[in-house]
Amino acid sequence: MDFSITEEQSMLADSIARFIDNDYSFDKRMAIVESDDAFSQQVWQNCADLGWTAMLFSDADGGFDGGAVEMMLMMEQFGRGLVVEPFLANVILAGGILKRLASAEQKADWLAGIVDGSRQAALAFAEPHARYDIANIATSANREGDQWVLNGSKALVLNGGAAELIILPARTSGEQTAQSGISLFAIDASAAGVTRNAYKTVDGHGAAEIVLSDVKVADSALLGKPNEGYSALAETVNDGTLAVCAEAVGIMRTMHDKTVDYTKQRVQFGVPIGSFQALQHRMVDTLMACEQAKSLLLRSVMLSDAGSPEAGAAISELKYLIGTSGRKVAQEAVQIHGGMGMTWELDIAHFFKRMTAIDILFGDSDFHLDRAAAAK
Amino acid sequence: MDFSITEEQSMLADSIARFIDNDYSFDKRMAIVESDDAFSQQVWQNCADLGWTAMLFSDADGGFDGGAVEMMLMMEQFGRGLVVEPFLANVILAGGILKRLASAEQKADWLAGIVDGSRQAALAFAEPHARYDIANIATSANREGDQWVLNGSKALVLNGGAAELIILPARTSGEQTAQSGISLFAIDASAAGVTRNAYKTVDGHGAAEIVLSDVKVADSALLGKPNEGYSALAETVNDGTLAVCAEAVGIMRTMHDKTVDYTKQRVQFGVPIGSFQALQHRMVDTLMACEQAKSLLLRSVMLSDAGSPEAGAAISELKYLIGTSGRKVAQEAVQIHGGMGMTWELDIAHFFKRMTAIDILFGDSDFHLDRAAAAK
Amino acid sequence: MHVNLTDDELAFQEEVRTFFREQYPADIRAKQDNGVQLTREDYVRWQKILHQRGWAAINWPVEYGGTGWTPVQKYLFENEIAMANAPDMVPFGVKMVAPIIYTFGSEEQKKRFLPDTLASNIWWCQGYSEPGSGSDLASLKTRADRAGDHYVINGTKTWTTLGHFADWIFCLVRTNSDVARRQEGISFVLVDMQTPGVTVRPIITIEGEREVNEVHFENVKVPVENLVGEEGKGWTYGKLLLQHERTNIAGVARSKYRLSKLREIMAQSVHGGTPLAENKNFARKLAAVEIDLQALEFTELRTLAAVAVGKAPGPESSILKIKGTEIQQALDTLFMEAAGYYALPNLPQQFTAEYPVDERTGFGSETLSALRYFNNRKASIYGGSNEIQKNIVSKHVLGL
Amino acid sequence: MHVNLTDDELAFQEEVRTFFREQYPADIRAKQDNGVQLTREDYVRWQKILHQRGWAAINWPVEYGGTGWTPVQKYLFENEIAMANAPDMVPFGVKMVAPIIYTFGSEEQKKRFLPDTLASNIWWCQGYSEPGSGSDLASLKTRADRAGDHYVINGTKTWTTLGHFADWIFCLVRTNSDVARRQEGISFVLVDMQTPGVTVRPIITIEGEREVNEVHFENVKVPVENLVGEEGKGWTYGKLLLQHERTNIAGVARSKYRLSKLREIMAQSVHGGTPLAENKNFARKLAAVEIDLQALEFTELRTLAAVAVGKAPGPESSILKIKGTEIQQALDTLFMEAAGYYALPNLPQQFTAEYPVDERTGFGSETLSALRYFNNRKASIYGGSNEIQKNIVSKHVLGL
Repeated sequence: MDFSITEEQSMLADSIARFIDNDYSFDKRMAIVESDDAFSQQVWQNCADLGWTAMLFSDADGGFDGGAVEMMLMMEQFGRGLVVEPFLANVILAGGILKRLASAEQKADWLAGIVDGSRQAALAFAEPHARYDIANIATSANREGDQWVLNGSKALVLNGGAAELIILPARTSGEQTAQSGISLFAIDASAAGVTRNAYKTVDGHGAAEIVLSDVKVADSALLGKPNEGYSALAETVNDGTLAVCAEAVGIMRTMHDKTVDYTKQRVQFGVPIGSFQALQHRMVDTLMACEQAKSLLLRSVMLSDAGSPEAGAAISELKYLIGTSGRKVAQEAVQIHGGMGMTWELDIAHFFKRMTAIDILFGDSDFHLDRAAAAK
Repeated sequence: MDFSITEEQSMLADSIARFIDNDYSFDKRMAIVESDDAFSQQVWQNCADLGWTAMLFSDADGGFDGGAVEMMLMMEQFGRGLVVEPFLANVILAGGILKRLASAEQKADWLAGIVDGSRQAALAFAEPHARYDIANIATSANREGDQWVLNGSKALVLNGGAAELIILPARTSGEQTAQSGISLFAIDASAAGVTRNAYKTVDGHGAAEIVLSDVKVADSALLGKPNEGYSALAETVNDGTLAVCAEAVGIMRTMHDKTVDYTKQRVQFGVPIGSFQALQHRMVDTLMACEQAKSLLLRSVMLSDAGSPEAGAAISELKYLIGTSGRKVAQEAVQIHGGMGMTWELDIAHFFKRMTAIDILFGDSDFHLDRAAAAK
Repeated sequence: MHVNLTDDELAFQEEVRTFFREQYPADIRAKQDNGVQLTREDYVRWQKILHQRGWAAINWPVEYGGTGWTPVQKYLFENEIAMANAPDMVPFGVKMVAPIIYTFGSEEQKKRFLPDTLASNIWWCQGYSEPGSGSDLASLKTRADRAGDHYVINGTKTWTTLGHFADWIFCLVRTNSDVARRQEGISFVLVDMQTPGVTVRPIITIEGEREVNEVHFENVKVPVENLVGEEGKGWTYGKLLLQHERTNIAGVARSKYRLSKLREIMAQSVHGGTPLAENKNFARKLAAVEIDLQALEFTELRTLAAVAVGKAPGPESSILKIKGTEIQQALDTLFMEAAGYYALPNLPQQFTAEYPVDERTGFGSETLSALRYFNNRKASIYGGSNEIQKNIVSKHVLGL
Repeated sequence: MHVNLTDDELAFQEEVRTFFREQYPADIRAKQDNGVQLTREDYVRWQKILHQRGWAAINWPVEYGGTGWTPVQKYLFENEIAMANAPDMVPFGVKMVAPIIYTFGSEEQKKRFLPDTLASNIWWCQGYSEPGSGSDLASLKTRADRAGDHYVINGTKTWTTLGHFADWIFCLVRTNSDVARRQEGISFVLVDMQTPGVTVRPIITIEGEREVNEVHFENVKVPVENLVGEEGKGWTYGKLLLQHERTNIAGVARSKYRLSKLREIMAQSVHGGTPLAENKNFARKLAAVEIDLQALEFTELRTLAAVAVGKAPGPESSILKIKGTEIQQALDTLFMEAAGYYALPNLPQQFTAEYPVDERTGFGSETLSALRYFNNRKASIYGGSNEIQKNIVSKHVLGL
């Protein structure tokens, strides 16, 4: 058991921290959020140039063999900087499916562009009726001649507006909620029959609702074997869940620190409000929440990197803790900032919104507590 | 809608309050708890002489026609005084079954002694395997000739050690958890085949485990019609639940007040600890818990007296609130009293234990929240 | 002690219900039901309808146009307005400044302001908080210096709700800095928003909307007859006003309405999915909030009953404020959790009146649940933060 | 960064596990499993077994008889002792006074006390709190007045855990009242409990047992050589000691064991009833506590790792104390809820070794759950109440 990180890992974290501090000010971030795509192509290219888009892929896939530790270090910093660029959608979700299932040819076509930052992609893991159950897939893929015909609806496709490539699970057999019978396809976002309703989310990220009406694709669009896509989908969504948890830990810590600082500056009744014991004790509670979340994050990261069979349940446990304690930290930060915490101009409000969105993404704390309890 | 009480009701509350203040000191109460029966015959006779044992029975049954309001006023005071005399067991539980089901002859035999305080009785509503489900009755009553033969076990029979008369539900037909098929019997506690293991509860009340082995009784022991005892049982247990909730409101308020007083007296760091804002805010929380509990108690009492069909669900809602907020008030009282709150010699510890026992009696807050949610 | 309504009360309830059914404009109701922001004109039109019926100011003394209703009637009215999902009276005039004017104002002020406030001819806003004076309101710095028959006002007020709609603002200002207790130097002044030197600047809040403002005063000349009551007594008047604000802020009837809507959503099968009602854990959480709300309803009724027999609404109103806003925020959270992924799209424009219903993303106006959750974090901050309320209860109720 | 144990660590774990399987006396284990209070002799016998193996004082420096183990080894040892349900070392000697003696004591004191403490020949107790000095420990009034080569001690110590078993008591006493900061007048003194003038009176606690005591000092003569370190430095030494106490107090391994027992109970069908495991809500509550505990285990491991690279256990230990006791008390509550009605009978006598198992009321030692719940409310009070811990963290970690 060892909590230390390598020098390379330390350098990675430092380089992202420098980027956040020097090149990703809150004002710049807010300008990016206002832009059409809700992210900056230039920032994205910068991330690629620094090797970050390649970090989590294998050497064979053109990457740097990073694991869960590297992912954690990156996402914590992205959380601290409220980065909206689609690292989750491109690298972890779309890239996660492709690195697991794509053939050499498919990788050359699609994965290479994700690794080098030149292609925008998305994974459509949610459907409108399904809430958080990724196995509940009504989108159908039927065989017609040598083609697949896809019909269905996908909800909240992260990066779905900007993506050129949409990866999606569709049902090729089985009951609507069965894990078997799910197949994964990669389709061109501009293919005939694809309708996208792109929008921004409440936390300033890009997303889309996508409707598929008789979208016809060849066998070359199928990733892996038919009917056997679920485990790659579940593993990838687990990766995504772990990633947003790491991001959340960065956010929680930042909100807590900013709140403590604010109470040292803000004077009411002739004294800094940080001198009020009721607030002090609540900030100790949020500090403990941050420490506990960080601890459970490390546990999940270590279990993931060790390939432990407990990793999946550990991630649900983590997501539950992040959901409940992250909500608490965020609400306390706004409350203690008072009216200022409610304003668009202060970063606290935007950390609050991102924290809230993360609670919902990939299933809320109730959903994951059920999963954790069922795994016992 | 009217929250005022009558002059008679006000006098009743005052007379019990005077009794508590003048004749039921904490030291006296603790001496009673140490005694064999865990209650005082003399105090009980005193209660009877003052008409309190008769208060909740109808004029026809020799009582004073008191309703839920009178019951609430009495139990709140009994809570404030930590009274251990078996008002709940005799009057509300055993008396509650008898007033609903007993024939004129049975009332003369059994109820009269409860009304005038001369007889100790108990209702054996719980069975060892059943947790809080009063319909889950495995105790059997089988017909043999002109007799009933009873076999089974009863758990936590309040007042079960001192009781001369045991009223108990037994199954005469149906599945083990069915509401139909339950019959109520009144048996002599010294009857052949009755084994009692009497003990005190953690909060100083008397109780017993009771085993019935081929206990033979005549038809005259049957209360009401065979197989149709459930509704009287449920109504009576609802009454008991409402009663302990009223007692709990008295306890909560007393613990809160004593805690506030303590923080005004106890000096640490050169100031009364009541000047610490973190404690102040927590005591505001406990005050709000007391007020909310009192409000919901009034609601249940008014609905009960109005004979509303919502009364049963309202009592579950109340019991849930009492369970959760009473626990909070009690824990905070002990915590804020510090080590002193942990000592046998201070009343706070004993309020704490009674509050805890009430949370469990007739089903804990989880049980009642389920019932409340199911009733929506 | 009983829970039943009398025949008169039942008849009153029916009368109110009928009025809302017949008189509440369908176009405003449609906006309310869809979560569309009302315009200034919407508010004024609806308030004038209430005024015509004599129900614009249910708490005012009868002599100024109030109703003379019993506490139970007021309670029933509040229930019906909530169940009709009709807008409340904008509080700043009828509920906040008017009680100060009819209690402490001159006869001229009463004549000048009360009828027009009652008739919604004047839109008021509130000038209390300042950038440096939030919880510590008494530290306010906006000055009103006497110059002949005028005050000259300089300073900045903030968190001014709907100030961009307002005709007049009532302000706490400092008229004397040379006093033993700083509260004693504060006065209560009425200012016409058209006066030169008054500027209103928007504050955009967390959900991206303009609801509050900063109001700047630069050498604003205000006639001395706009002082209400005595100079230096503004703090006393303002405290009274805040207690009125706090009872209104509990929002029990409104929360009951929202809870009933949440049960409707739970029963639906959204996009063919499983109804949320089958999720026992969610049902338990909702039941727990409902239980707290039922308790608060009775806590409020107990307070009203005490007021009816002559007790002033005192620090107890702080309890209603704290608990009421806790429940509101718990409901906000449950709405958001019920919406699931559909809490996340930020698409307020699709709830404008013109947007076709069948092209909406999500499953109805609950898609606005996250925005409402964000916005309503204010509930525990404004009207005196819940922390300040706890200080008040601790001091004045617990005696600590 | 990795979670795996090395081969050496696995071998160590097996070694410890084997030791507990073979050396931990069955009669003591039976008492522990049944919730029977151990006698003084039980404690001493078991501690001497640990001492023989060299494992009585795992945190001491090797030169005094410590183990020299890595943090991971210590963590594994704590896990095994908990999973065997073996008693911890009584903390007052090995964990509390000994570090003060080997850090600040004289060579004579080290020789006199360390070997006998290690061998459990001396039973120590703690003399810190006083009736008037709880959270505000520095206000303590017990005086030690210098008289020749003695101190004369007068005063009262309270909450003295197992003081009725003790041979020696270590005390914070006031040797100087004439100092700028009252902390500077406090000294650390060792007192033989047999000295004339020392009396021990029981305090019966909420659950009806004697666990703590008041210790009275009336003109108790103590040789000056029983002063540890410098006069007036007692506060500094004591603070250090409290931090040691706090890391021990988290009780992570013990809570893990209890959680596993609770899962066993849940799986059982008690008296033919439905196993509690089928109650989804209870399962959720238990999972939530388990998650918090897993997090705390890693928080503790992170702290240990920091200590291993030379950082002192500082105010962070307060976090372990707060969170650890919150989790203990959450488990106490769940045990009681699991027991249902069988939490209520007050029948500790039926868990004496002689009482026939099949005549017990209830379903096992979980029937003691309410008594344990009551007793363990102390966890958030002693060792510096959780409120004091929050003050410490606020000041020393948050800088407020």
